[in-house]
Amino acid sequence: MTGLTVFALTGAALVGLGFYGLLAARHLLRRVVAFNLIGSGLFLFFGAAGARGVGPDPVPQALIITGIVVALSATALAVGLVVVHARAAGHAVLPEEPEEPEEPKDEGAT
Amino acid sequence: MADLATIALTAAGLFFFVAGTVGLIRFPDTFTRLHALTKADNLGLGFIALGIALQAETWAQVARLGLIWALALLAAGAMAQLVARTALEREDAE
Amino acid sequence: MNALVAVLALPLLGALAAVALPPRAGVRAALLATALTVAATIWLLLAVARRGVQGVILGGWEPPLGIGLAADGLGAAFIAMSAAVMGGVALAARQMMAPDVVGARAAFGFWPLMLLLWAALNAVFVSRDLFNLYVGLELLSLAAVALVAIGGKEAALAAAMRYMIFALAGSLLYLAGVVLAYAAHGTLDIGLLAARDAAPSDGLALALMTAGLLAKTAIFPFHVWLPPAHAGAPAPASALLSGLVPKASFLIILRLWFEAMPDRAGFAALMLLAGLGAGAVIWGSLQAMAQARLKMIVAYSTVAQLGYLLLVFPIAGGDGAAQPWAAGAWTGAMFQVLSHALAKAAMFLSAGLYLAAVGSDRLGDLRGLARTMPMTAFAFALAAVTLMGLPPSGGFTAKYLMMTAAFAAGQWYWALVMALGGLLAAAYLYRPMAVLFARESLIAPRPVTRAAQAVPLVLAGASILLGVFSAPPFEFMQIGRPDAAEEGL
Amino acid sequence: MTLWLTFVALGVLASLAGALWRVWRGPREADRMMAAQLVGTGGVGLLVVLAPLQDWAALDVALVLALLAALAAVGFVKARSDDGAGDPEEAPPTPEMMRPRQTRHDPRGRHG
Amino acid sequence: MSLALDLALCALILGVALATVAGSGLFRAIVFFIVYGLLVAVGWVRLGAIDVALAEAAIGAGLTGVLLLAAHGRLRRLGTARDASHGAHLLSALAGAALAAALAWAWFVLPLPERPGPELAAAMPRAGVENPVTAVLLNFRAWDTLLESIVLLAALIGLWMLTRERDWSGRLGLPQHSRAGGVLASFGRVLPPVGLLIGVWLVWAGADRHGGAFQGGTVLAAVGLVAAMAGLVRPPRIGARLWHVALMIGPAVFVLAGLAGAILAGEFLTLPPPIAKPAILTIEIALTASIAATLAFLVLGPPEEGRAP
Repeated sequence: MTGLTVFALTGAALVGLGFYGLLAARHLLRRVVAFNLIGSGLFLFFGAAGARGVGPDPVPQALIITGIVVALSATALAVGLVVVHARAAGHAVLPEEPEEPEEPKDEGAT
Repeated sequence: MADLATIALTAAGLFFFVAGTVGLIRFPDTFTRLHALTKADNLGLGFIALGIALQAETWAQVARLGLIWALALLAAGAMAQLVARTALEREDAE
Repeated sequence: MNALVAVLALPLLGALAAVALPPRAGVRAALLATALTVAATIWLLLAVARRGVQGVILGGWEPPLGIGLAADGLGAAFIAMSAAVMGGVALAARQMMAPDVVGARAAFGFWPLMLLLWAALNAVFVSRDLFNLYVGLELLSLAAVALVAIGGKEAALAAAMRYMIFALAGSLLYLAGVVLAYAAHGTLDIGLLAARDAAPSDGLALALMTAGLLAKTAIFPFHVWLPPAHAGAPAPASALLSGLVPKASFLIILRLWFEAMPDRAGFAALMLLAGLGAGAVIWGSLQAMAQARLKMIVAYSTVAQLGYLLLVFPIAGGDGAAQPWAAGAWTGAMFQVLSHALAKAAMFLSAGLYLAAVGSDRLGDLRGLARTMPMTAFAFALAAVTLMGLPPSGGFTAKYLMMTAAFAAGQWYWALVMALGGLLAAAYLYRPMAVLFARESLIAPRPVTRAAQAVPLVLAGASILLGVFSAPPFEFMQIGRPDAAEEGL
Repeated sequence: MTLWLTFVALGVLASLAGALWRVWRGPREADRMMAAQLVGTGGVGLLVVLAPLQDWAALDVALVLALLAALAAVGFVKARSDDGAGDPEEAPPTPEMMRPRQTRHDPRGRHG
Repeated sequence: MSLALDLALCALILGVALATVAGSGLFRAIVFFIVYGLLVAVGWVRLGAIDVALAEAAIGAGLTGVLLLAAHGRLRRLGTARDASHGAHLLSALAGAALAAALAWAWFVLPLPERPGPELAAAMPRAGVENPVTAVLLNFRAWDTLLESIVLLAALIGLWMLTRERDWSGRLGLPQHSRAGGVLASFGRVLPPVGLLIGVWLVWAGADRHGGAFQGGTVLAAVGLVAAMAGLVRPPRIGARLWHVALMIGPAVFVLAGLAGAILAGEFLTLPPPIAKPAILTIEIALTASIAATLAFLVLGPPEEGRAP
């Protein structure tokens, strides 16, 4: 067992844990957190895979940095959505079945 | 000689870290814990940084260590005040 | 300089200008960028038709180090599809998304988001790099979610939230597959991946990527987010979301199964994909029949119509790729993509015009509108012809090609699903048509200009013309295809 | 030296684990936040120890951590104020705040 | 001994992640997640990926934490911060376990592939920078990075679309205030100059050592946030032209440089080796400005009135 294996398996476990959280959690903020766990677990796995062989491969590192920034962008939008959704709906969970959007009254009113 | 000093200093640093943690776990309420914590971990980080500075290869590294400690001191001091005030204002046990 | 670069850079620059300039100038810049991108698309089509596949090695760095882009016939056809829909939507949005109609907020956000969506679509259509596709997909998803949320109402926000969760989960599953592919092969380039020896982890990588992309394409049973999201957005946004966005993730599935890892595609997996597609066709159609609002009917119809696309996998994928019928089935599915995009955009824009006219899209409130808005009703009817797969529409060409190939491949059951889907489409589209063409009308509609009504008509007409003149696009889409058809239609 | 520094790193990690117990237990939000601050300082310490072991560039990471550790705490203090944008030092002590509570001891011996 | 360190670190990371997902209480989950980001940053140092560690420390442990804490505060004021019980435990647990097991299996069967090593070695002298990670980000795979900077912008526009109509003309985020001369205000005065230096230095050093536009930009965003939260600077309104230009200047310079490369050197995003270094630095400076502004605005959130009526 090498250090890389430790990190790769940790990454795999984090992905599983995060996926469980994404599916099982009902509070939307928790789902956002779980999404971040999956992402960083995946990156750890990738980082460990890229560190195999002679000398670290810079390509995975660059991809991971891109991935971290993309994940932050998605997190920021998702968190904003959680808050405005909670403000409009009065709760921060999604109903099990998607409801039909209410009629957009007077969308075209001038 | 430098190695011996490093060992002694980092040992001291580790001691303060552990002491801070013990305080965090054992002390009975928020404010005593806060007190123990800020003192201990600032000292802990200080000693460790000092010990590592003796191993440094360039002055830039020493300067960076100093900056790290200064930042940690500043942040810990200010935050202890503010977090304590926040805790004072409300009872928020979940 | 190259037409391919132009169709990527122009919408990006337009979006940036729309952010930086004051509101009025921003809209003008966005419209200018739209016109220029449409022109660049025509330039690209001509270049591909004359000189074959148009490639770019970005920065001059060859893969595996750098990223390669290529517009083959398929990619260029998809780019043309987005240009057609985007052009129409931009014209419609000048009125529908004006500040005095939707408020300063939505009027500011729509244009940069539309252009970013366009740039992301074009980037995905031509990228040959799995990770670059991931970044492109994320840009697409964030812009799409934002376009749903632009509606601002509680239901639209809930729909955007649900969409976001599916999109995020889908991206991560896809990314997991990408990570495994790079870790096993040391390259992300689709062409290089196909040339490398198979690794034991490839099956898992392909499964993860496909699962993630299916969630993003809203394939049954991952479709629950789509109808409320597409129905909850403003009509021009719905047209983009329903007509174009799912096609990007579908195209990646196609590239994975037909180009990157064709030899890892087992028959059972191909059948499973088609089974999901058949489920989507039937379930989406049945749900569409149960809806009371026009936009919801049109949105559920998208679920059904996307299902057809997956039927192509067992007919033309795996070992079937070498068979004579494969090209017909494959091209048929592409006709389905193109004609659905045009027809669906026309339908949502028509629905938007009805909303503008009577303030509602409940079927009961739309009675007799064909008398006061004949052009719009005609556009809706033409689009419906395409979705039902009646001749001479593009939808007919699509289903004809796929059904004959299904019979040739001995997989008659998929042909049955297609026929059933056509009947169900006729059933769920009959209700809105009967209402629109009813003799009496209840509400006096607000006037809608002819110019606004012309846009959906042109789009719907294009979806019919795609069937009338189907030979040139058929041949065009064979350009750069690994197993191109020997003969034309 | 390497062995000793690894031992110190392990010791710091162990003390972090102790702090994590306080994050778990709370009971107040302030307790959790303070414990997280200690973990932050500990993480900085850990990176400082790793610097000679592995790569002196670890100091840059430590520097960024030390800088941004404060951001989370500021965020907490802000989010915890009445309107989400205030400062705990702004409001004069309210009668409710002055009310004695069990087992409370203000280390500074004053309330503001 | 070194393995013991990795094992202990990973055990802590896993424990913290477990506490994040499984523990009750939303606030607890968020604090654990902040700690998690910090430990993962240490993990990246152990893996020898300093650039990633910098990004994770700045983003994972820093900005994401503030974002979540602020959201928690907002939800609490809306009365919606109460944790909801988990649903569909068993199925979700099975799915998660299957995914983890599949990835773990994949680790042991992954072949060691031929990597773009020779190509990389041959290309580095022409890349314009010494740090291979920066070379990949800003030269070899510049298209990824360009799209990524656009993703940030798309997220911000999306976030702004969540503004209530009546708040649209207001300043970004909540109207921040603090006690003049108080601890928070003085802290907000002392920290920014130091942070500014560190941020600029990270961008500068990114070319040849470690760091880069994203790490530096994140630190600068954090500095701006501290100053804003301490009430020292007021966030702008949507529509403040100068700030809109700041948001798009990075991607715009990037696209235009790419087009210039296409015209001068043949392919989109080409940086001719003689001018590669100044070109990369120019792009990085513009990108840093855009990233810093975008990230700071993302964390501040859409304009909101202070107290809900």
